[in-house]
Amino acid sequence: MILLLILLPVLAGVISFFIRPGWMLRSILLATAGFHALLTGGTWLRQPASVLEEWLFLDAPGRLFLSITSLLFLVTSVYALGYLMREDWGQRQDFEEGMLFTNARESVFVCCLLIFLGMMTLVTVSQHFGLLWVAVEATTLVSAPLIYFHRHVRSLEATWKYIMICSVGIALALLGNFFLAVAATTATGHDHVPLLVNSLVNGAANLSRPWLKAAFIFMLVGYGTKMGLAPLHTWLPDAHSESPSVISALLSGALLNCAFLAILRINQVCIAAGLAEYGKTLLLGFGLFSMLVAASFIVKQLDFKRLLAYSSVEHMGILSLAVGLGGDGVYAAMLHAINHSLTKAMLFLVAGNILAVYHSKSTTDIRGISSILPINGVLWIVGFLAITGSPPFGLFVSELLVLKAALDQGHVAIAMAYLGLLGIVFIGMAAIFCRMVQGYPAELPTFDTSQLVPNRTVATASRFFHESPLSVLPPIVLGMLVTLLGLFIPSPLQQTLIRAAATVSGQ
Amino acid sequence: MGILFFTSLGVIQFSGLFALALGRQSRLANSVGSGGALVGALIGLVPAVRLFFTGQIMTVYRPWNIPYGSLSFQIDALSAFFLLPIFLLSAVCAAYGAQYLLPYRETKNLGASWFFFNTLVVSMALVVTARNGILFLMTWEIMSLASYFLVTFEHEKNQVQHAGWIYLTATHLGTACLLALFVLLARESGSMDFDRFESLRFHTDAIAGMAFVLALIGFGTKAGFMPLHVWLPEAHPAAPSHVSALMSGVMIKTGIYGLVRILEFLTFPEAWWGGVLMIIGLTSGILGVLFALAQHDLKRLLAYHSVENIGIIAMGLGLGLFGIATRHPVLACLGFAGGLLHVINHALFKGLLFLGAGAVLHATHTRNMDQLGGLITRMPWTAGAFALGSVAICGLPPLNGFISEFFIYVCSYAALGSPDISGPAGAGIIMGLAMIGTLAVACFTKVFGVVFLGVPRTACAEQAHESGWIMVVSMIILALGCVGVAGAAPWIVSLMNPVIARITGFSAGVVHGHLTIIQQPLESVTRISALLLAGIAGLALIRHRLLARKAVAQSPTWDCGYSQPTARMQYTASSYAQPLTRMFGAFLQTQCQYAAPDGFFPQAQSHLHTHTDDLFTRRIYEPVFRTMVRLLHGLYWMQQGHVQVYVLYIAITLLFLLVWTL
Amino acid sequence: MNILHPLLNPILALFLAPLLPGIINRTKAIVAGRTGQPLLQLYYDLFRLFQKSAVYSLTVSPIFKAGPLVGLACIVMGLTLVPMGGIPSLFGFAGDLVVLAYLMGLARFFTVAAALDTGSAFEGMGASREVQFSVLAEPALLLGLAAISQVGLIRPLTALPTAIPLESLSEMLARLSMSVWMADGTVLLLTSAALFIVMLAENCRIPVDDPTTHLELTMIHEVMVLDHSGPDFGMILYAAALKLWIFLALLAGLLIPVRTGNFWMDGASILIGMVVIAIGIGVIESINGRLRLIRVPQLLAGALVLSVMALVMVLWG
Amino acid sequence: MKLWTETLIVLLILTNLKLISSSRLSACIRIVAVQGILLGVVPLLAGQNPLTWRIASLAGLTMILKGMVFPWLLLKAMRSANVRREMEPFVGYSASLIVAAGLLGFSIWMGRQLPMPFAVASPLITPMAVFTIMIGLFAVISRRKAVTQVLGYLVMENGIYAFGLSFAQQEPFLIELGTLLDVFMAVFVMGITIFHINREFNHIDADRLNALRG
Repeated sequence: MILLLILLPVLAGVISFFIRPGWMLRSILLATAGFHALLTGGTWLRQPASVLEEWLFLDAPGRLFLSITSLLFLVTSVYALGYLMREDWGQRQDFEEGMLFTNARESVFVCCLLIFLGMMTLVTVSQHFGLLWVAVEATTLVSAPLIYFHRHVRSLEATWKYIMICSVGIALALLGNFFLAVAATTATGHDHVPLLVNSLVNGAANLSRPWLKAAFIFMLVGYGTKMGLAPLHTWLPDAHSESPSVISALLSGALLNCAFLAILRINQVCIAAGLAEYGKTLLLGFGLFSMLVAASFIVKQLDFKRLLAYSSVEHMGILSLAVGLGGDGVYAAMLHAINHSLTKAMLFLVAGNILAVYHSKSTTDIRGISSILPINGVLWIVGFLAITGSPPFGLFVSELLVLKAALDQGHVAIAMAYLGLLGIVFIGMAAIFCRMVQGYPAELPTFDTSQLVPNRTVATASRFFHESPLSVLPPIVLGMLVTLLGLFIPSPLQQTLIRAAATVSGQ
Repeated sequence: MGILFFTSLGVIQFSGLFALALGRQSRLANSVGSGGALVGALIGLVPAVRLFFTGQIMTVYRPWNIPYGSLSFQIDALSAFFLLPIFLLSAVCAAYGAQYLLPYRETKNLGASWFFFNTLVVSMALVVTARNGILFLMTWEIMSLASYFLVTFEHEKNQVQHAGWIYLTATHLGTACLLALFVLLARESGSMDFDRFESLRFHTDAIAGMAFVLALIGFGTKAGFMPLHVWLPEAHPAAPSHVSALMSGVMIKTGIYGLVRILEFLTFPEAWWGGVLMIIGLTSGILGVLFALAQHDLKRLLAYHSVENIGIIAMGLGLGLFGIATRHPVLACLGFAGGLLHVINHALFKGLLFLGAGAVLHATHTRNMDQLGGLITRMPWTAGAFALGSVAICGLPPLNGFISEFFIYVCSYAALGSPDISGPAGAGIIMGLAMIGTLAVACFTKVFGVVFLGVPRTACAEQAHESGWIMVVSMIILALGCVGVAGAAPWIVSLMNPVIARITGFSAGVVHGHLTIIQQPLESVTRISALLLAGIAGLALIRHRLLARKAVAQSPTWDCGYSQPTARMQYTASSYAQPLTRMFGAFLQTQCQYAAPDGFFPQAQSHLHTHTDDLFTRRIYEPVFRTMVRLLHGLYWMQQGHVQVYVLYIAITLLFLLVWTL
Repeated sequence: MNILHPLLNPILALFLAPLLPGIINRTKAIVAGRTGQPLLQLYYDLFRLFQKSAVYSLTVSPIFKAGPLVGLACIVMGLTLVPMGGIPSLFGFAGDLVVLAYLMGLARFFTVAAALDTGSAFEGMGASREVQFSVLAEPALLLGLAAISQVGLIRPLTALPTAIPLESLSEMLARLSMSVWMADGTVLLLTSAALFIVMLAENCRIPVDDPTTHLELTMIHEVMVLDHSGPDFGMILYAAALKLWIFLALLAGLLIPVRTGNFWMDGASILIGMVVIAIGIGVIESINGRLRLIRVPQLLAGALVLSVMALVMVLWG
Repeated sequence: MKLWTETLIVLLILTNLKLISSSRLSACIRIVAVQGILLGVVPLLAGQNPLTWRIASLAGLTMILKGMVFPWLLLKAMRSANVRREMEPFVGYSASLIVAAGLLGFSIWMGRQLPMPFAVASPLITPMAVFTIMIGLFAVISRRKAVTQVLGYLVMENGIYAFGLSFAQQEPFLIELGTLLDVFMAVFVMGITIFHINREFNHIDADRLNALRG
């Protein structure tokens, strides 16, 4: 079952590389996504057996992150359906700099997307650090063409930075793996503990402390680069702002979590080896610094997709902080990961819709979304409220629990900094989001002029912008899920969350 | 009892949803939304009122699949005391709003507006009944958000957008403190349930003090304690008037509720708590009314008056805290009773005044008082109701505002006799209250005089007309409420026994014993009020007799011989307030733009324009925010676009961590 | 004490109040060496005014007509709360001093509203000044009374008094016997000075306001009632006289420490005191000029400071 | 054995120093090729285990990929981009050497902080690997051309790989192979990107790719 989960998207991806007709590609995409989601759902009913000598095993945190990934992929692939159908495959003009560009081939897009899914699945089920590393590296490589889908200079620049920075980061993580291997080698130099999470946790007492510490640093920095912890996050705003919104949603919602999972795994080993305090300090530091950096870039941010990317940095910071705090914080981190993924994906999808109509990413120029795109306007505001942790959305609960963890552990200064930074982010985002939604656009977006009748007035303009179901339903579904999580956490999920928290905090 | 309560909430919420679903069918959505709110709120009044007669506390507890959450509600005396104005004012504002919003039916989505209005009502009711920290915070924040969307009803105006942002920011920062507060309480008690908080006895003063300060900031932001009040003068003018009335009348009182509820958990208050609250009360009261005096915008002025009245409430609560801390149960009972009674009174007259302001706005399309005048002949009902509200808000007898201030006065005079710190506190409050009272008189004679009396200054005032009957009836109901509370004052005291007992933790008998002290004076006040009204009637009769057989002449106003008086020569709001604004110029810092007439026959138009910004916004918040933005932008160098630099960050991080930890 | 005794003050006031302005004016005339108005001039004026018809401005509303009624009714009700030294007031109760001050506030509200109703710039000007001065006068009044309420109390030495007394004006004033004066004389003098200034301001006397001036630009109270005529104006004048009575009665109660318990003796001493104070006002008016408007708040602030000092002395002295 | 190992280590360090002090790109690529071949020798020398077919094949594959395929790919990219020299790097060549000396010191410090828990061929292997990684990072940071940055990345990978081959041989083959494959893919993807950059911008100056900021 686990193998099927991985191989299904990979194979589908490989097949789709050789297919030309758009409709076939789209149906492969959707079918794979659906089937993958079904399989993932199946893992909730029946625990899949471990395969490859326990290298692949779906434990509670893995299942949690796999489910997020699979769900997001399904939702975004429905959105991608509409997106790909809408996309103009010929040469067209870039709206920012006015140059001509084309898209990558649709088959390349679908192929990479599906392999991307396969690799993320692999990350979630890998119990072996080496394999985990391979999977994370593979996600970087397959997502690069996705970011460079619109073939223009800015996306190219973003792709280059993405590859360069993430590769360097991942290389460091590899060194971390080797350090871990050294740490796991016994004094004779011949016998060693296999690099499986469970084996390492069980044999933690025999691990060499300095090497484990070094391994943790390298993995933290390495995977932290991928996860987007400041100051290693620098690729994130570029890649998110220049890639198609579907991809941004997946990067933010699924990929970052995968890197987070990798950090959790090594942290788990550290805790077992008695280095809990050491790991906590680093995670706390990274968490707070990420929040600070994100906050300072969110305030008066001029590009709303970059804004969302910085918001991801902020939330990765919260996740790191929460795990660093321990106690309730670990549970909160698990819950927060779900909530953040759903909300951020929703926001990116809505951002895609806004971008498609306004042809601008400027937070200062866009006005009156609610007057011409009423559903998207509502979704944009809902997303804003959800991502900033307002009730009744899920992030409220998880962010509150993080605060509780901080105060329970007696970290008053951290709690204050956390609240203060959340407050700054809220203020900054409120200023931007509300202004975007409210009022009327200064001039109507002129993209599909055929849909507009002459003498249109601003007040009646909404009738001429069609909000297609494929573009608004996916974010609506995500929004409803995140609202539901704020009001009620279903029992199976609750149990998995608790077990996941127990696993990653080494109990 | 619980069923009735939840039925009422259900009716309100579902009618809101239904109105939302009706969406563009504005007229229908309008009726459904407001009708549902009206009916639901009236139903909701029943359990609240019944509690005072039966004394039966309603409790509902359900587990909730949210960490530390439980669906736990309770209507006790304190909740019921706040539910009364919430439901009453909601019902009145809903009815009023139905007519008020009709002109917007073409341009606005009224369904959405009513959805948020009804959500606001429901969330307020839930806030004052929630018995679990998570539940409380959720309903609290939903209340804030619903009111935010109501404030931004006319979101196409830049000013409204700005006001909305300020409100959202303020309320969110306040909530942040509340999060910390509840988490702190949960840490001490091990649960988020209020019942567990109650069993908590804070022996560590530091923790209790911290909780008090957090509550003060968190709830104070919503209530509008100075200097946390800055959102009020922005949000209230921006919101539609029935919403302003509801927000100013009851929503900000949920802040008072929260504070009082938290005080109930913190059993052993210290004297400095009372001192802080009292100083806040004095500051809010005096500065609130001063800033009100300097305003030209009718609704902004009323918003500042909310700050003032919250200040009066804070003084009452501060005295109450003093009383508990220094073991003077009389002070505790009278202080809390006065503060809480003022909550209801303020809800009534401020609701009335905002509805009146709305009627004026509806009729003249301007909030600038200097463009109005003479409306009393055009809108007699509105003018009458507004006059009554003005007298009430000034705290003058024979209306309800006086009753609560009387409590606080009596309490302060009583405090004078005590040898400890309560004495000076009482003296401070007497002086503050006296000053607030006279300033309020100055302010409301200005409002009433400039808006309703004299002759119209502009065409928009000239063409004004009386509002629709629903709006008028709504105002009259609130006006009757003001009179009713004043008339029933001696009986209301006994109704407040359980409320005060709940807060102070004294037994009902003790509270009753202390509150009866004021029973007899209140009866006297009522008697004097009645005699006063009779006296006025008698004098009117006498004058009528005296003038009966004589020819009563009419002539233009005596203008000291000037031959061609125009309406523009009347005293304006600004000129009326000028002596006082100059006297307190150090606080108000009114900015003045003045172009003097030049030469014997001035050609260029001369003009004078004064503007009084909020002192705290201008001197504290704006500089602080600017500094924050500048500091945060200090990190902009991080993201300059050079991939080499980005890799350098990775290298530096790595080296730093290695050197630091290895 | 006889149940009828408390009626003394209201009844005397209703009949004798118009005499007080007469006394002041006579004093001023004598000091200035003029013949002056007759002592009973105000009675004649009132009589004439009540006989006359009224002229109303074209712009006014019922508020204008309500102004004098409310003003007079409030002052009359105020009378029932004022004791004459040791003789209790008619309706005294704990906290009645607040009601007294606020009744005057209500009267002010309606007088000012009536002034604004005419739409005249001059009346607006007067109204504006009236409310400005009251902002300082009223705290001075209430704090001064607060100081009195603490004079002569047996203050508990323990930190926890079992009951804190709530008193009426009558009880407060009844306590001010000679012995109390001996003990707390400074406090009472300070308070009296403060109340005296408040009285001057509230009753539009020099140096705050000049009731005899005819320059509208400088007037305060008189300018507010420019448009009232006939019975309305009569009521206003009568109310003003009653208000003066109230303040004089309070001041006399404060300054004359005759508390024999004998009704006639106490009453007479207070009455004499009132006449003396009225003569004093006349003398002050003769030898002082009206202050510039901008200086008036300073005078009133001075009164406020006096009250605060009195209170501080009585609380910590 | 130790002699050979240490000779190899010194050679690797020297290649690193040479790399950051030369301005001609083709020379740099050649140095990296030499480093790749030297790296292929590491598993043959550093391991304690007897030579197995696994290690031999790994060594062969390393030599082929790192010593031939990558340099060839890069040379091709360089030619197509028509760049010959690294002009005005952020850090000059002499300064680079000083920095390199500092990094060498750091690497030796780190080697001392992390003593091997078991017997090894030479205590200098860890410092050498760390130094190579640091030089790689330094090249990425201090050089302008995209090609040079890829070179830097490759050197960094070489360092990691050297470490892995020396000490982590117990780890299954899959990891090593996977590592190699990944590096291969990375370079491949980077090469493609450089090709695109060259096409879109007519230059491959990575530092001029700075439109996205803030």
